Amino acid sequence: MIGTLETGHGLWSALYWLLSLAVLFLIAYFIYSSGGKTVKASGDKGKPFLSGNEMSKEETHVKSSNIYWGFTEALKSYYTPLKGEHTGDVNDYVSWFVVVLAVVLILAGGL
Amino acid sequence: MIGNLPFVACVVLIILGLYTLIFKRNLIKIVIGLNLVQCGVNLFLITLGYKSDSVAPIYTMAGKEEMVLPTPQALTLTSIVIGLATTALILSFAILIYKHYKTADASKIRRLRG
Amino acid sequence: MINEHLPALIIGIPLLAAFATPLISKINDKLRNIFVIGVLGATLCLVVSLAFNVFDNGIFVYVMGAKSTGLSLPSGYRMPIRIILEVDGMSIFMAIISSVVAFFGAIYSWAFMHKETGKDKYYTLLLILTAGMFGMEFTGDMFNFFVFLEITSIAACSLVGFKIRRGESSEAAFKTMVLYTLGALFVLFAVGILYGQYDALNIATLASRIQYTAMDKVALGLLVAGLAMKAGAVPMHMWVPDAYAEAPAPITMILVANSQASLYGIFRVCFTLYGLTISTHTVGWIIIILGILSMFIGVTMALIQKKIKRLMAYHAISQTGYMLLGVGVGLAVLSDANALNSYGLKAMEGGIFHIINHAMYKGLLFLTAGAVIYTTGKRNLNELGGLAHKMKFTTIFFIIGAAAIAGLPPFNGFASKLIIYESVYKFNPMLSIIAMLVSILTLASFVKVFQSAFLGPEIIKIKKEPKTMIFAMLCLSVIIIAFGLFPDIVVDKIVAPAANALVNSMQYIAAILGGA
Amino acid sequence: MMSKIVRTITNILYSSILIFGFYIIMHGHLTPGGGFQGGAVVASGIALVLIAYGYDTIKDWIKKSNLSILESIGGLAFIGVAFLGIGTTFFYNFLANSGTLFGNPTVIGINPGDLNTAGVLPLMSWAVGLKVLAGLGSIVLLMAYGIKKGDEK
Repeated sequence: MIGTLETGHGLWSALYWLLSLAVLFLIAYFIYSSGGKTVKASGDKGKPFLSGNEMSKEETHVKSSNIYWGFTEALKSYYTPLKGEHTGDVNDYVSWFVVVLAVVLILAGGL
Repeated sequence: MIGNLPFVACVVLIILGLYTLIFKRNLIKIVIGLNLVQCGVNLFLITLGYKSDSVAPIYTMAGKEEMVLPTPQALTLTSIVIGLATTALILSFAILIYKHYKTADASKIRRLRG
Repeated sequence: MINEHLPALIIGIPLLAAFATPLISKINDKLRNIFVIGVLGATLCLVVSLAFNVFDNGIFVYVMGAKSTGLSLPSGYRMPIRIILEVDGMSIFMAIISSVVAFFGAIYSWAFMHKETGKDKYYTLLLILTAGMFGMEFTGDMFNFFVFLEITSIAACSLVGFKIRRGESSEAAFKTMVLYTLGALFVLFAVGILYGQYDALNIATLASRIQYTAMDKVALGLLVAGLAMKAGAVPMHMWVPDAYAEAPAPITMILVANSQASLYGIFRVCFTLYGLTISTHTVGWIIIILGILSMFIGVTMALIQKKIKRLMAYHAISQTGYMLLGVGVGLAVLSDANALNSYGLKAMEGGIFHIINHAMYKGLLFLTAGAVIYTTGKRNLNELGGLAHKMKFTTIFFIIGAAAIAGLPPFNGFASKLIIYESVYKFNPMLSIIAMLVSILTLASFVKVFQSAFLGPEIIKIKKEPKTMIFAMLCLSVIIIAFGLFPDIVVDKIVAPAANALVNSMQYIAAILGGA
Repeated sequence: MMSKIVRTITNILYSSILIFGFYIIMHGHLTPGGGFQGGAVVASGIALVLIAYGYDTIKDWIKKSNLSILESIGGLAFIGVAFLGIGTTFFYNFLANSGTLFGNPTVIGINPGDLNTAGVLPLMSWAVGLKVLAGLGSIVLLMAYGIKKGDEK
C-alpha cells in the first residue's frame, strides 16, 4: 500500500493516521453538538480571569523570556555553566576546536 | 634525522599558530596565527615532494637528472592562493569590526554570545 | 550528448553564471534576478536528470579533460591522474538538497534583498556557494574536496557578513571564518598525510590502498574533527548561532545545506575512504557521542534563547545530532553483517532521510523568521507579538515547519525520527530515549516561539510579506507535506540508494579502478 | 602621499613591475609562475602606486568598477575556455597539438622553449592573470578606502 513506511520495528502510514484522526474528530464533534446550546459567553463570563487585576490588552501578552521561567530556574545548576561556556570569544571557539581535535585524535588513534 | 627537520619545523609552526589563535587577543594577531598554521601545512606539503639530487620539473631544462614530482608543489600553490583569499577576507572583516566596535580586542568583541 | 556531461555542467553552469552576474547587473536588476533564478532552476533540472541516470545506471564517473568522459584509467596507467567527478547515490542525494535549497533561496531573495545595495555581489556569492556545494558532493578527489570546501567557506562567510552596516554581522563572519579556515587547514594537513603515504589523491585509489597505519589514524582524526566543526557538532558549534542568526534569511537556509555538505564529507571519509580498514566501532561511537552532545546541548540552549533566528540556529545544531546519531549507529555496526542488516542500515536510512527533511523544514523555518524580521524589523522575541493577525500565510507555514521539526505526525520529521528511534533502540535503548527527550524539548521551544511571536494581541505595526517570499515558503511547505504523507516513496527511491552507496564502498572503488 | 623620493622611484619602477608581471603570466606554461603569480606581481605594482600617491590621488586613475568588470571577464574566460572543450570533456585541451593557436607540438629535450605550445593553458593563464590582478588590485584599493573612511569618523 502506498504511503506505508517500514521503520525497522513496525510500520508507519500517515494516511491511516489522518483517517483515524478524522474519525476521532467526527466522534468529538458528535459529542460537542449533542451538548446544551443555552450557555452564552457574553459579559464578564467570557473574559479571561487575571487574578482580579485590570490590565490593558497589550499587557496580557506573555513575553518570551517569561515562558519556561520555572524550567530554567529549576535547572539553574545546569544552565549557569553552560551559558558561561558560550562566551562569544573567538579564542574560546578555537580552544574548543583544539580540545575536540585532541580527544578525537586520542580516541581514533586507539591510545 | 636532518632530513626530518622540515617536518619538525612544520609541526612547530602549527603549534605556534594554534598558540597565537588561543592566547592572543588582537584581531590582527589572530589572523597572523591562522597564517602561521597555514605556513606549517604548506611547508608540510612542499616537504613531501622534496627529493634530494633532483631538478625542478621544468620541461625545457630536462637533463639527465631526475625531476621532482610537481603535484605537491601544485597543491601548495593552490593552498597559497586560497590562503591569500581567506586572509584578505578576514582582514576586511577585521577592519569592519574595528570601525563598528572601536577596538581590536577579541575579548571585547562579544555582542553575540549565550 | 548532454547526458554524458551532467556532473561537469552542474558545477560549471553556476560558476559561469556567477562571473556573468556582475556584468548582467550593469544592464538591469530585474534581468539579473531572472537570470540567477533561471540558472538555478536549470541546475535543479540537470540535477534531477542526473539523479534518474544514477539511480538507473549506478555510479556516474566523469573525468575532467580526458579524451572521453568515462576514461578514468588510460591504457598503461594503474591509477587515475586526472580530477575525477564520481557521483553515487549519496552524492546525488546531497546535490538534490543543495539545488532545491539554492533555487528557493534565490526566489526568496528577490523581495527579501530588495532594499539592499551590492546585490550583484550577493548573487555572485550565492551562485559560487551553490557551485562549491555541488563540487564538494560530486568530487572523487581529496584535494579537490578541500578546494571546494574553501570555496564554500569563503562564499559563505562573505554572505554572513553581507550587511556591513551591522557590527554583529562582521563579528559573526570573522569568528566563522577563523574556524572555517582552521578546520579546512587541518583537512588539508590530513590530505597531505594521505598523499605522502599512498601517492594518490583520488578517493577510490586511496581507499583501495589504505592500510590504517598510525599516520592514517591521525589523518582520520583531523578529517573528522575539521569536518564535524563545519557541520556544527557540539562543542565546536559556537559559530553556528552567530553565523546563522546574522546571515540574511535565504543565506541561512543555504548555510544549513552547506553544513550538511560537510556532514556528507564525514560520511564519505568514514565509509568510503577508510571503510575497508577502519575500526568502525570506535569511530562510530565518536560520531554517536558528538551526535548525542549536539542534540542535547543544542536543544537546551535553544530553550533559553531570546532572538528568533538564534533559537532556530541552536535547533539546527540539535537536528544535526540526529543525523550523526543515525549514521553513526550504522558505522558502529558496519563490520557486523547481522546487526547491519537487522537495524544498522535502517538507522542510516533514518539519519540520511533526516538530512533532507531537516534541510526542508529548517529552511522553511528560517524563511518564516526572515519574513518576521522583514515585516517587523525586530529580531528579539520579547518585542514581538500578535503577528498571526496580519501575517496569516507566514503563521501557517511556521506551524507546518514547527510541527515537522518537533516530529509531530503526519509531517516528514516524524517519519525520519521514528526510523531513528526504532532502529537505534535495538542498538542502545539509552540513545533512543535521549533522542525522544530532545524531540519533546524541541516542541516545547517552538511552542514558546509560536506563543510569543504569533499569538497574543497586536502590539507592533507590521507590513505585509511580499509574494515571492510567500511563494518560496509555500513550495517548501508542499514538499514537507508530500514527504510526510508518502515517506515510503522518498525512502525507497532516494534514501535507500544513498545508504547503500555508503555501505558498499567496493562499488565506489570499482567504478574507478575496474573490478579490483 | 609619500615623499618625492618614493614617488620618483615609483615612477621608474612601476612600468617594469607591470611588464615583469605580464611576462610571468605569458610564460606560465614554460617557466615557473603563471596566471596567479603574474597577476599578484601586477597587483603589487598597483599597491606600490597606491602607497606612493595615496588613495585620494589614485582613485581617479584606477576605477573600481572597471576592475570589477575585468575580474568578471577573467572568470568568464577561464570557465568559458573549459566549456569550449565540452565537445570532448569539460576542461579538455582542444588546442594542444592542433597546429593552430598555441598548437605546436612540444619539443622534448633541452631547448629554449616555444611560446606557441600547450594549447589552452596560456589562455587560462591569461584569464587567471586578469582575474587575479583585478581582484587583488580591488582588494588593495577597497582596504585603503575602508581604512580611510574609518579615520574620518
